[in-house]
Amino acid sequence: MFRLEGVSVSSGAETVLADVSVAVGTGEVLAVIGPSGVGKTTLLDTLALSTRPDEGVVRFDGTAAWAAGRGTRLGVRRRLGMVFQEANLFDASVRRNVEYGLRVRQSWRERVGGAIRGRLLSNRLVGWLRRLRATVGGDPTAPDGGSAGRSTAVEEALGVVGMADAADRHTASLSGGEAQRVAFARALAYDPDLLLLDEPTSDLDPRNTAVIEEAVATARDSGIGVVLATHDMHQAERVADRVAVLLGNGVVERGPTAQVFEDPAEERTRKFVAGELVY
Amino acid sequence: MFRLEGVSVSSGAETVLADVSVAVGTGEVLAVIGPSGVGKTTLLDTLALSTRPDEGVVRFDGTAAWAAGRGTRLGVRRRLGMVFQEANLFDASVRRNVEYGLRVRQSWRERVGGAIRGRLLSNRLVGWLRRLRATVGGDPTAPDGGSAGRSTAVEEALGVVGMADAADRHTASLSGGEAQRVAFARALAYDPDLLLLDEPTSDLDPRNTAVIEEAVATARDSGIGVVLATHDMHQAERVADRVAVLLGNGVVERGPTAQVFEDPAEERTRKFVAGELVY
Amino acid sequence: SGGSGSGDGGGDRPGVAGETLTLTTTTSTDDTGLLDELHPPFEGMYGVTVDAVAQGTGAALETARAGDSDVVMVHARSLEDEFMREGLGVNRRDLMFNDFVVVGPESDPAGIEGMSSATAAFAAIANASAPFVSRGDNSGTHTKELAIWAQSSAEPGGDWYRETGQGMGQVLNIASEQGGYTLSDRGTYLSQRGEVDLVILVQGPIEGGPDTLANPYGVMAVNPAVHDSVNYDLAMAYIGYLTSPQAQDVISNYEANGKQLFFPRALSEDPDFQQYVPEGWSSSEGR
Amino acid sequence: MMGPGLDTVLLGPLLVEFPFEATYVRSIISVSLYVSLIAVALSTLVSVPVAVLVGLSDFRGKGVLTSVINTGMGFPSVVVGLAVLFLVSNQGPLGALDLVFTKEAMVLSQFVLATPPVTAISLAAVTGVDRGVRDAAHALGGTRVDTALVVVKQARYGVATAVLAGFGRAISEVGSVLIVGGNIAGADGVSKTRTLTTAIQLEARQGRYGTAMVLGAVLVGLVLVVNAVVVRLGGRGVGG
Amino acid sequence: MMGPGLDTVLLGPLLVEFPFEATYVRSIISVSLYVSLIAVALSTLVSVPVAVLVGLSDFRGKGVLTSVINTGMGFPSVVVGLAVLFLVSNQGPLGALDLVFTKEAMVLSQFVLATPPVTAISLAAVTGVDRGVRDAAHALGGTRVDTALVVVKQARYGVATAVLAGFGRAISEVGSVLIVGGNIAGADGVSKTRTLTTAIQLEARQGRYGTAMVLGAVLVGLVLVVNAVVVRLGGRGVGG
Ligand SMILES: Nc1ncnc2c1ncn2[C@@H]1O[C@H](COP(=O)(O)OP(=O)(O)OP(=O)(O)O)[C@@H](O)[C@H]1O
Ligand SMILES: Nc1ncnc2c1ncn2[C@@H]1O[C@H](COP(=O)(O)OP(=O)(O)OP(=O)(O)O)[C@@H](O)[C@H]1O
Ligand SMILES: [Mg+2]
Ligand SMILES: [Mg+2]
Repeated sequence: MFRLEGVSVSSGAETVLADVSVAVGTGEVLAVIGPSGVGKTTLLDTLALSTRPDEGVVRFDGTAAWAAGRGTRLGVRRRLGMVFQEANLFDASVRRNVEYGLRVRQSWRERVGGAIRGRLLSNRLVGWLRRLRATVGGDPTAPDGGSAGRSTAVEEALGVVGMADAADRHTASLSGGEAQRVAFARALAYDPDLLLLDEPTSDLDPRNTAVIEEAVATARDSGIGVVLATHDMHQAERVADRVAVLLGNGVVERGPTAQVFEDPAEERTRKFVAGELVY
Repeated sequence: MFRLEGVSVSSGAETVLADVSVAVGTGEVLAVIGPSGVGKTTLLDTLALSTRPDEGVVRFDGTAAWAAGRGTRLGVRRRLGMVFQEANLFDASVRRNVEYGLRVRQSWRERVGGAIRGRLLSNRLVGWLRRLRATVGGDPTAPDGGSAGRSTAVEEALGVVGMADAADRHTASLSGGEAQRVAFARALAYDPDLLLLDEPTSDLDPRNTAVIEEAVATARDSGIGVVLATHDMHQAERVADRVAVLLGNGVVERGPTAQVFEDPAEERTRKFVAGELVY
Repeated sequence: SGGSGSGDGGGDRPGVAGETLTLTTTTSTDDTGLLDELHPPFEGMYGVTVDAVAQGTGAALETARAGDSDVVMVHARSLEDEFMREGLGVNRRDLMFNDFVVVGPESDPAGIEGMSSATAAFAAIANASAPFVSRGDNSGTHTKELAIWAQSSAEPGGDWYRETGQGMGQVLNIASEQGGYTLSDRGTYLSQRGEVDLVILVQGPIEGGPDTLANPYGVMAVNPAVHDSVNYDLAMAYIGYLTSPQAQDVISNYEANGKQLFFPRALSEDPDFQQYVPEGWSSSEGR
Repeated sequence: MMGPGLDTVLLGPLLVEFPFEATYVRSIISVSLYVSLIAVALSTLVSVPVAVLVGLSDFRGKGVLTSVINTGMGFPSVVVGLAVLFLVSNQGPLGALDLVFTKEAMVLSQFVLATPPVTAISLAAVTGVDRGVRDAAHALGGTRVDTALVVVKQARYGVATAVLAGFGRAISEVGSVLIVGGNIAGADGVSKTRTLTTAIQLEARQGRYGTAMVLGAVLVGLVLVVNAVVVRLGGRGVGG
Repeated sequence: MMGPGLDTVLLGPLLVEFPFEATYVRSIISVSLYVSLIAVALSTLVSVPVAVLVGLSDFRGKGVLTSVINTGMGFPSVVVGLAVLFLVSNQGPLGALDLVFTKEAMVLSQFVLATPPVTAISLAAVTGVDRGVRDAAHALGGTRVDTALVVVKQARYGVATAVLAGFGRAISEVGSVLIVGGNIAGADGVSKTRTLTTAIQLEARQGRYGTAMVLGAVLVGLVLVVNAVVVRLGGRGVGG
């Protein structure tokens, strides 16, 4: 269970979020909707422990993250997958990007080994090392643990978004939508417990949007909690279990999806969803 | 009348567009739709003279732009307004961004004068200069030409997208949707003849989307040609006069909006619009 | 003589006031501060400026060779003679002298203290393989050092002999840090005595040591027949001033740390004097 | 070397009584600043356009050119000094201008030394500018100059660092200014071509380490002031 | 200084017959490379982490700290040389280590000189890294070290330029290595602490400009090779 409790965030002199509380459980999709500039991204950043709130508590399974030590927070972040509003891909190959989450979760020993196997050593040298390992008592045919597991997960995650063929391309050459799909694969690859999605299909055509939405549903069904910031009301209706509506500086309405869309408690919610809200 | 005639573009070894022709007249909105990575952005870049096609002609009112000199192309670019898929804002204030197009269309004399008045000189010094100008025979109360006209247009363009209050903010502090709206204002401010819009509402909520769509309609009605790359079929239906469907390496279907959406000649078009196309 | 009237300003100007004389000299001359005493009277006399450029001996002569200076003051007789022989200099005059001393650590591992012969002292240092720090830079001092080695029975070389290729001050520092011997001009040694752990072990002629350790300074004008851009008239005036009783007085009165650094030489009864004579001229026309 | 100050007893490496007359130090500082600032200003005028030109275009041999520019950062100052000396010397191609042992010759050699670092670092900064921003500057109707200005503005922090690196190199450099300038000061203690660095070297050569360090502190203080001013101006520029 | 080669007649400024024995030149090159490469390697190890640390955090006084780092680019080498000399001289705090006039002391002074430019330029490069990429590295589970590695990788072109600038400064510098190293060569022509720059300076002082230029060309060639290797490695790194 992941939650914000009475969180206030300001940037500069401006208050962005005031006394906001939201919670998302495992196996649940929470959609956060609201107009441009209301604070959806800020809310997700706060959940991701990237932004420290001025007031309030960010709680993960009961632990107040900012009151705990850096190690605890690292542990929390390691349970998160995040897709940013902008793709924010690293200037490297698609594979390196999608690997990133897995790589940083490995020990240095595994990482260095993987790097050497993957990049620096020629096949001949690898064979030589295998034989050496065999001589000193190991099993030369054993898979390379980390590295092999890594590449399987990477391929799988890229397969989900239809980008498996692009693994060796450099991110600079991706189209807007392709970049967004790679960013989704990157957040998925290491099997997080909480998925934070900031407008994950904003640059995608209907078919690719459906693919991402299916992936979200699958994640939810396998017990992953999802927070989805979106301006696409139809998308929220399609995938969310619950909806929180941000207006002004806080959550003006929350509840099961059907209720919020069909029978909102607030007139402002109805207007916003209908595209009529002038603020 | 702006057109691509038999244009082919490749990036690296890959052919992105092969033998593509499209045209957009004044006072007309052409929507370009197609799946992620098909080449919509590439097509817009080609129209904007940012990408030089391997083959084919980019023609503006009869002039082949790449066969003409650099000066001609600059003249063409000065008739264009472009909103990129990513906001691509300059690292400066919102006002400086929206001013950019106007500024580069001024003479150096006007620009330097405007910069001095706007930034370097204190009010006292400006007053002093005014008096000096009066003494040597000018009219001390005359408006500052360029600079004043500039700021009116900037304020107006920002007003259209509801960002007038943000003129003095730095672009780094904008939310995703705010940045997109500023980018739209930037393309609008200098009153172009052709507006190239690459997913201009991808990060916007329904209300802001409606605002942009209204602005597009107004532009069209005042004789501006618009090319709109979008993955939002509803948007295409709402604002486009004609639609071109990109699939594979080229335009598989084109025609009036209603015809393409309701009675497509190609089965693939129907499938794509319905979000069923697997490619 | 051959080059008269070819000075920088030409003969049509009323005087030399406002002109600049460029002097290249060695760092050791400049470092003593003597030039700052010598120049103001000359500058006042003619209303001119002297630009003193302190360089290595070789570089000072090279600059003059290129015609970038008007007059040279160095202390490396063999190089000066070569300069004159090549016809690059005119009117070399002996100016002053001081002397070299052999310095080393107080402990004096080679046991050279009080020796009256520099060659013997060098031989003893070589025999003891005691550290010896050489300028190694073809300066006047280095030239002298090599001449002494050549006269001595010993060969410089091996681990104990270190070439530094630096100025005298730095060499004294290195010798001090490494507990080594070196050959130094007296002026630099005196001005740095406070900072280094070195004592004079073999004196030069000023304090009764051997004449081999004398260090004469000469001054030469650059030949205007080679470089017509040099300010020959002013250079000659400068040499005339330096060798006058007035300047020679300044030299003999100049002290640092209470010690006289230079001894005038230009007014001796038998003044040393070289004149450049273009080839093919009869020797009687030389003056 | 100034008469009375000369024999001042040095109390310790940094606890020196300042042995110079104010005019002497002032004139040295002004020569240092004159030479370094002009040289760096000229370098900037050349380097930044070159960096933008190279950085924004793709051509065969760009890697080689970059290596050559980077190599310039390792030009030994003595060699540059000698090269400039050949140029301005009496018999050199610029001999007629009579530049040997003048501040102008020093500006020239400092210019040669400062230009490679300013260019290389600006190039790195310009290369880092987001491609999309460049495209925007171009597509929205900018000329090549407009685009270049936008790029330089985006890279302003890096470019400012480049200029400061060039300034640092110029003002701290001793090898070339010594050769082409000659370290000349009048007998009245007014510097003609003596800079802080050549004065420091002069003191160090004579073993007067204390005064050398004091002059060094003056130099470092000067650089700090210039840097603070540039950072200040740069900081103000961010908003615009 | 090398017996027979010494008196070789100079034919002209660049048309010299090379007057050195190969051992002499080889040993000088190896001292130059040893000192510069080790110093720059150490500088890089210190500078890049410092640059990342300063670049990625916000704190009061960051502007001042940046100015101070930039100021370091203007440290006069003679002063740095003197400071290191005090440190390592017999009476100095490190006197017991017997480092005066050794390559190790030269490494120390080169380290002091190279670190500010490497830090300042890396800092500029790191500062230019897109904020979103940093956030991604952090949010996707990276430790501070992981984030730093991502940032350095994004800024690799700038960081490489920083390292090359440091290398350029170290290998071309003459003031401090002369003071702390002493420019010592044995009578057999084997360099102990003589570098290419101090050898060049030695030739120049003697007016042997031609040989100075030849050694200068060797030095520039060396730098070019090192730069080409770094650019090559950097170029390969881009794909990964
Ligand atoms: N620099 C490049 N190098 C290689 N391939 C590139 C490069 N730029 C674009 N591409 C490829 O060209 C194709 C078209 O890209 P483009 O950006 O035009 O697509 P798009 O239709 O705009 O897609 P999206 O809807 O995802 O923005 C894509 O497959 C993309 O990967
Ligand atoms: N660094 C900053 N400095 C000042 N204001 C900021 C900063 N970052 C964000 N803001 C402001 O905070 C508010 C919330 O921004 P946020 O990005 O969370 O909005 P959002 O709901 O995600 O909007 P969008 O739908 O447009 O992405 C906006 O008004 C934005 O301008
Ligand atoms: Mg947002
Ligand atoms: Mg696109």
